[in-house]
Amino acid sequence: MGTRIVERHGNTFKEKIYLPAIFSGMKSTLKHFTDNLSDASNIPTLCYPEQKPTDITPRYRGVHRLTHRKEDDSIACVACFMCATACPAKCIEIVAAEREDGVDEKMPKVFNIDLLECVFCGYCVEACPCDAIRMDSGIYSVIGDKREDFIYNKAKLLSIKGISKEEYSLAK
Amino acid sequence: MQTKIVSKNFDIPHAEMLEVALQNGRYGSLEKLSTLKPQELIDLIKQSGLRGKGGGGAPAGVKWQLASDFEGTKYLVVNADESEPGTFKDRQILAKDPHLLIEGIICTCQAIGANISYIYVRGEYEEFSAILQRAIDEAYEKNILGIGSTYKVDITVHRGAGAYICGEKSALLESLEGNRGHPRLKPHSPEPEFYFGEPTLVNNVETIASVPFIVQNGAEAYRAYGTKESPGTLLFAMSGHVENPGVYEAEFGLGMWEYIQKLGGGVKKGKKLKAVIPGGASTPILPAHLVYEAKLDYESLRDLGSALGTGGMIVMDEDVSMVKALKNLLRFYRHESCGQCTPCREGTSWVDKTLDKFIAKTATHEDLEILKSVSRSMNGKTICVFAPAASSVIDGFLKHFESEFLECIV
Amino acid sequence: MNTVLILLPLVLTILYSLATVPILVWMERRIAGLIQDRLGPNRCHIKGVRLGGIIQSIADMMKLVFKEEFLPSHIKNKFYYLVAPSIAFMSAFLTFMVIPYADTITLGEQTYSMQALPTDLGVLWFLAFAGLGVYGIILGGWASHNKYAILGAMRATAQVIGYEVAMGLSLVSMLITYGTISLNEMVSYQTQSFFIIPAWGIFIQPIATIIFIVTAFAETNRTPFDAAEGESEIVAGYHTEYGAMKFGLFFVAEYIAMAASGALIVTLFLGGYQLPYLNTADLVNNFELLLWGIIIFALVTSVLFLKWMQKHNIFAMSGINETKLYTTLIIGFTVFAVILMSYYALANSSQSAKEIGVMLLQFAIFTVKLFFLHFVFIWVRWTLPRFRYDQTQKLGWNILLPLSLVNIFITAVVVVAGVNYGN
Amino acid sequence: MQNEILFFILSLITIVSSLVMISAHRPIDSALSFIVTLVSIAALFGLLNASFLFVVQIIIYAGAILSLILFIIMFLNIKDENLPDEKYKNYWLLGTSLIIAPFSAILVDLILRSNIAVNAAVHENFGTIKDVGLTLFSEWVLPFELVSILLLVALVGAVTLSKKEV
Amino acid sequence: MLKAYMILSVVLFSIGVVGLISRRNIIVIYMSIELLLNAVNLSLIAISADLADASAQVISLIIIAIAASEAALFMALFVVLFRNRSSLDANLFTMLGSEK
Amino acid sequence: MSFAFTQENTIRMASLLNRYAQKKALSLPLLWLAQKQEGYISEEAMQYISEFLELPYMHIYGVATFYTMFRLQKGDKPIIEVCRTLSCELAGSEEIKKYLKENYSERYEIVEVECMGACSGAPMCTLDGKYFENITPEILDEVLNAD
Amino acid sequence: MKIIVDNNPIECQEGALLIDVLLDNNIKIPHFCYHQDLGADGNCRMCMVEIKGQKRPQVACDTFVCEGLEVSTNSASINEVKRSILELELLNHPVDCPICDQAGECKLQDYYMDFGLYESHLSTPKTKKSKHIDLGSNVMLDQERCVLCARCTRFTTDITKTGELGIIGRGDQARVAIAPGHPLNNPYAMNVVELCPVGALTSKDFRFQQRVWFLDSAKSICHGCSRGCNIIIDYNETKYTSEKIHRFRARRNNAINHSFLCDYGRLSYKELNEKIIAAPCNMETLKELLQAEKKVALASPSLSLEQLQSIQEFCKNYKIELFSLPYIDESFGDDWLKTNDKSANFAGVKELGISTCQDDFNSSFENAEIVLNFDHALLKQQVFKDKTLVHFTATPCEGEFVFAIANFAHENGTLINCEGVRQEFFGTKYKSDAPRLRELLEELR
Repeated sequence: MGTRIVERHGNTFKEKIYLPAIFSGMKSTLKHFTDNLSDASNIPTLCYPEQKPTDITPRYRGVHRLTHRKEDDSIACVACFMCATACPAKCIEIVAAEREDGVDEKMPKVFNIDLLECVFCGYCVEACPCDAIRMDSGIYSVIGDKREDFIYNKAKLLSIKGISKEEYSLAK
Repeated sequence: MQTKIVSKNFDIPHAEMLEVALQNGRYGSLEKLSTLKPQELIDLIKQSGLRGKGGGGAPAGVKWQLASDFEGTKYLVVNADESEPGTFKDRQILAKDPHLLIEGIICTCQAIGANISYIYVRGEYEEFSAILQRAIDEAYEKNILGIGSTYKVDITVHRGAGAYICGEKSALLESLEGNRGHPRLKPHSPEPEFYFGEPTLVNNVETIASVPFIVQNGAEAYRAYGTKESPGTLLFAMSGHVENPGVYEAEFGLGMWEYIQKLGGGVKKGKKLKAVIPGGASTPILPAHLVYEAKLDYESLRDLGSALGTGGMIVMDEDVSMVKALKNLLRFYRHESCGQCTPCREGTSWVDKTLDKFIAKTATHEDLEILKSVSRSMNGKTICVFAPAASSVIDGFLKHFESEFLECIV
Repeated sequence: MNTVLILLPLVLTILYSLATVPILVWMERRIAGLIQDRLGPNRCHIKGVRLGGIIQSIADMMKLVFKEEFLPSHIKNKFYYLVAPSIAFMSAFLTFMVIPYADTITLGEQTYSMQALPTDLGVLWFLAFAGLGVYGIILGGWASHNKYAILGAMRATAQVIGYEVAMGLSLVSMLITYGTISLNEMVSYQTQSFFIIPAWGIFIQPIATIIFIVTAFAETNRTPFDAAEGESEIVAGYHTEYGAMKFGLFFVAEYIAMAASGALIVTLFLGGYQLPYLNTADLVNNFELLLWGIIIFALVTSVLFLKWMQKHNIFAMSGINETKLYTTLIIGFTVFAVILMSYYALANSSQSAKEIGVMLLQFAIFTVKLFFLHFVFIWVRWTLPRFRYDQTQKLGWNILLPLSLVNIFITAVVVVAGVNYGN
Repeated sequence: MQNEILFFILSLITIVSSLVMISAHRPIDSALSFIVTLVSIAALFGLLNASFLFVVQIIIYAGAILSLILFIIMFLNIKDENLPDEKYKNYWLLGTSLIIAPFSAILVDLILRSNIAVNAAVHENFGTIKDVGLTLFSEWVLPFELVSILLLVALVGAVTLSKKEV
Repeated sequence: MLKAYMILSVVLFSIGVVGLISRRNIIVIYMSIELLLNAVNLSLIAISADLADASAQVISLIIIAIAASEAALFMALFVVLFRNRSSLDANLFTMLGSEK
Repeated sequence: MSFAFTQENTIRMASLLNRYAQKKALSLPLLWLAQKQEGYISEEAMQYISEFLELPYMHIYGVATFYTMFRLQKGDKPIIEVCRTLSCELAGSEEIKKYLKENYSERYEIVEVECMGACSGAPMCTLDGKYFENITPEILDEVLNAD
Repeated sequence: MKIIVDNNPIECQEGALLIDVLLDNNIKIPHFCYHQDLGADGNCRMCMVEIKGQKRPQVACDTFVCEGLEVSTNSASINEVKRSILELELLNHPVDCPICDQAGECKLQDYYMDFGLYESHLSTPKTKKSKHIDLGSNVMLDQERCVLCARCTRFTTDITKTGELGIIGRGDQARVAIAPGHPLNNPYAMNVVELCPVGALTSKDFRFQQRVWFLDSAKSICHGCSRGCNIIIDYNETKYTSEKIHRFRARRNNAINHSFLCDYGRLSYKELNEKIIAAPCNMETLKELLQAEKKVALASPSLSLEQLQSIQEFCKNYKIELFSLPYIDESFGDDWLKTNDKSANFAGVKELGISTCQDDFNSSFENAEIVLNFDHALLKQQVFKDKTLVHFTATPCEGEFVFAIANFAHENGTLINCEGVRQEFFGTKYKSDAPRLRELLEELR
């Protein structure tokens, strides 16, 4: 990446009076306006509730989900609190407990995400050392009529599936 | 070719029997001993230039002086825990001439002023410690040892139980105290070892066994053998691909190749020599071209980047895979590390595991780097010299035979 | 009858200014959408009728009106807090009152001015009440007890005070040119023409026009001079703490102020309600010819519009078939209008009818010009970025003020020279 | 009759709001009530056919001066602790009123007794810009120019005063 | 009607005087002064209307202009004084007077 | 199940007691005695030794696990130890080990050990502590089938 | 005497251990096996320093300072040494920090961030050892996480002399363990958790309760007995949970408890978390009650000097006889940290001259109508028919007049221990629900 020296603008009189620049900008916007007015078919707007977006990728940060282990479909989370630590909104509540089935030592007894407080920054996914929390559910709208509806608990988070096919097996 | 000082009686049948031993001049030095004061004895040893024959090659007289000067009940501990692969000379003394050892112990005890002596025999030498025990019992009966004797020396045979590290003197003393054989931290100033807090002299069997000759014949007689820096003889052991493996006593300063040719009968089946490990498994390997130059003394081998160690040579012919050889040695080191300090505990096992990849020919260049870097990490950062020894072995193999390791890299 | 005719302009003005707001909001959204390659709001509907998205504006208005009124608890000066939006609204509303949207008509003996407030003060009235509008902002910002609000209010105040000077001075040069302060007289002045160029303010006083338009943008707090509500820095400026209809009043006031400014610009610089070259008397005298012209124009326009509508009205909603409905309506309305106008064109109508007909035509012309101005306002908004606050002040005091002074000087010299040495 | 009622209402508003103005504790209350006073005085001007003065009053007083005052009040961010501690404000007001009252009473009495009303017929253009302008630029040119100099001086003075270094 | 306007003017003037004397807040003092000017203006306009003479209006126009210049100066003064004393108390501004 | 030394061993224990400066030093000799007596070192034996030496049980346990020659599990088969270190490997201990595993793993427990100090007689193995050097499959057959 | 560390002269005592000097001067020196109260063992090899004149790096825990010693602790070469040793320490460490309670206060983590920061080279399988072993006494062992620093075994052999823990096996199979059938069961066992520099030994009591980086600390003193062991109270309050004390840790004080704490004291934090449900009590009623003739007050000997002083003043004002009786438990004490007197400040009671005579108290108590109980355990569970008991209590208590007061975790104050050492303690940063005793008494004046 080389360095490009850009000359400072506003030196000539034409530039100093701004009006030519303003008018050329206005010309540009007007062209868009008239083009779109005479033929609206090129506008890529989606009619949302009827037409759903089809290009949501796993990188899209939707509602969180908790993944399952490949071996036995049990919860992958070990309640390390990394997500809760990284969370800038402090919207994750975890209560850890001893894991009795011998797969691991620790698991969350309670794992709640308050989606009303969540800012969907994705830090929890970055922080997770076990790939136990993901935001690849593709769910971009969360609906509820009570505050409690937005607090997703462990069971709910485990039940959400990922959108990409290869990870489908992880989500049951 | 052989110079028999210590091994004089080895060929005599039943030399372990007191009668036979007495006939063959054992305990002859005890008369001379009565004429010498302890300090004179130590000076004598100093003059003779006797060096510790357990591998380090430190002047014995200095150690004696230290133990002698320190206040307290003194102990003599004889290190018969020879576990070095390729080394089996002490076993010859124990089995074939135990009375030489007892005689040496009496002399040494006299010199440092000790009455109690322990012989720490490695656990595997069950047979030989039994022979030794019998000899000691005989000596007690004949009042050579014990309260009734002139020098009132008590000897106890203490059996180890299979730990190479107990050959290290501080670990040996720990073991003798009834603990796990963990080496102790090194002292900051010259001082003797301590057994239950009392000053203790720890010497190798062969060192002690050399003492009667010096006492009997004087320092100059001993100095007549060997080189200036390394006077006397050493029981050189030979194993591996030689026609006649065994223990042969020889003067210091003999040519190594000459020695192998003449006493060992050359490389087995007339094959070409590839390398020799000169002094037990903990010394860096010497490739053939260096073997032809090497002389059997401490200084010469040090200059060649190896060490004389205990003088137990392992000869390898042209068919030997050096990777396998190193793996074998590192397996030994991993197995025998006491696990006290980190570099040794983790380093040996890591190298051993990495060498598995070389054996399986799945190694990468990174693995070779690991060998080198771990060897660096182990060197000079541990309590005892076990890890540095392992490190020098790895370095030796990698220095001279790196091409063979490179061949194992995918 | 008399009272009705006097009150008619008033009522019309109120309706006019209020009815423009939802349309302006709709225009703002749709034009913004089209400029940015989007569609803009087009889904809100009543039984499938969307009117191109205007229903959305109506829905928003309904929402603002019916939303729960609440007072943030931290507000101490409840009276000022509540009175601020109404001040803003009222002053914006009052400025609109003096705009003439048609020539004075004479029905029988009586003449009727087509202004809500038939005053000769004209421009001065506008200045006076445009200046009062700032109190709404000051009070709103101050009473909100919120640092963003007060910052916005201070910015707005400083801006309005600063630009009012330049605006007044640019008006002075127009007054010198027109030789009157009455808006009606100004409009009639602009029916003249020099050679083929109509004597519109924009052609005879371009500098004053630019200054006025710029200051009008600033006075109404429109982009690029909307630092007062710069949402990237100070949330929403002075109305941060307002909600529901209190906010609605501010919102409406802003659009009415914009409409008033636009109307004044039309009146001062774009020939007002007049067509170029044609004064009212000409129009009244050639009324039939005019009607035929309009009939042809109406037919052409409706056919073009119909085609365009049918091409673009593609997202079908449940309920009524919209395209069909619109087609029917457009055809029906055109046919009705054409028949009506043909009747008047064929029948020899009375003088009063002609006067009223011309009045309606002028009203339509005024509306078209005004909406063009609105389009410019919106167009500028979605083109230019916001000025930084110091740039705004610098522009106002360092450039526009001296420029307008110079303009006055030149104008005065030219006018005096014209009076003394011309002819 | 219409005019009398309007006058009565407007004078009531004027007096009440000016009383609020002098008695309010916070300057913002004073300023806002003063706006009401000014606007109603402007309305009185309108009632007196002085339409130009009506507009000028609103533009200059209400539009410029008072908004400047409000701006200053906000700009200085005056808090309660910055206000003078006027514990006996109401006593002061009462006392001063008692002192001023006789003079006012005398004046009012004089006005009532005198016979000053002329009730000249007001011509059509009275109070319009043209009328005032013609008077101003014919009879009062000199004061007009003096005032313009005064304004200039005030402008320079204001700028000098508010420089930080003072 | 003239008398009524005059009386109103007197009342406003008195109120202005009371405010001017009894208050210590300089902003209120300033506004009282403005009230005095307005009271005078009112009487002038009333007289002018009564006499049908525009001269009085011109005088009040000039008064308004003076008031405006006064306003500019006062604002500048407020800013300076408040910056230095962070108070609006007129009693504190005695830099030219004797030390308290 | 408690542990006690046999008469003979108790006497040896007593005589050993005189030979060391502190009781603690006896832990190795006593463990040897216990192993001799039972063929392995039982928990009870360690308990007995720790009580006798007044040391924590853990100390004895730690010592017993440090040394490879102590067996903490009871074995039912005689043990053949085959040296696998360098000299013996060079001489072909691998084949010996393979041969033993194939033919004698039922009768004997075959253990690989590190250097036994009989490098001149490589390859070698031990049976019950007795050294057999320079062994070949034939020698092995001979020795192991002797009884 | 002066030595030079990283080109800075440092004052120190002749013959001191170099690592002590470095630690006392807050110079970063990584170490696992060295502990100021356990001494050097020299097995971790982490505290390597470069000493001028020595060609090899030396361990600071086995170097004694002498005049003119020049030490370098952070040169590039020594950092490389530390890095390589750390790499070996971490080699077979299961990086299960997510489930390890030590994460956040783990020395391996700290040193990795300080000196390591390398990519792992390990391409061979890690050595497996046992995990999840219950050692007894609330201690859990994970052998894979162990760095074999032997602090725990040295604690049990050298300090408590019980020797439950030891190292078994050797080489890379060496590991800390208990002998089968001999669990850890001494009354100081939980110290090994705190001693463990890594997560090998964790407390079953604290296990998985909270991540340590969420915890706040307060410097306090254990109120369990009159020894006055210095402790750190670890507590926190989160968005979703109210304030909770999670554990006590020992605070190093060479004069009293070194770095150790008995299990009884360590677990005594639990009663501080108990909520006191007290019926709302009216101050006015209490003031009326205090008008009675015969009143006696009993103050807990565990209250701080400041609290006792204000009680004394209060009693003087209202003419109340004030007593304080010690909590003696003959079976509790031992020859090390525990004492028979389980009251934290009995020496302070004596110093203030508060009557401690049992007989006098008994006779006064017999006659009294009103008995004020300032958090003394003796009267809490008893009911007297003819007397009115007023409790000021920091623990749950039943009765008609119960005033909840803040417990010592929320108080600042001074205690005098059994050896006459005056020590200050500080409370948590959150205010307790209950008012402080002194505030309450202030209100009653």
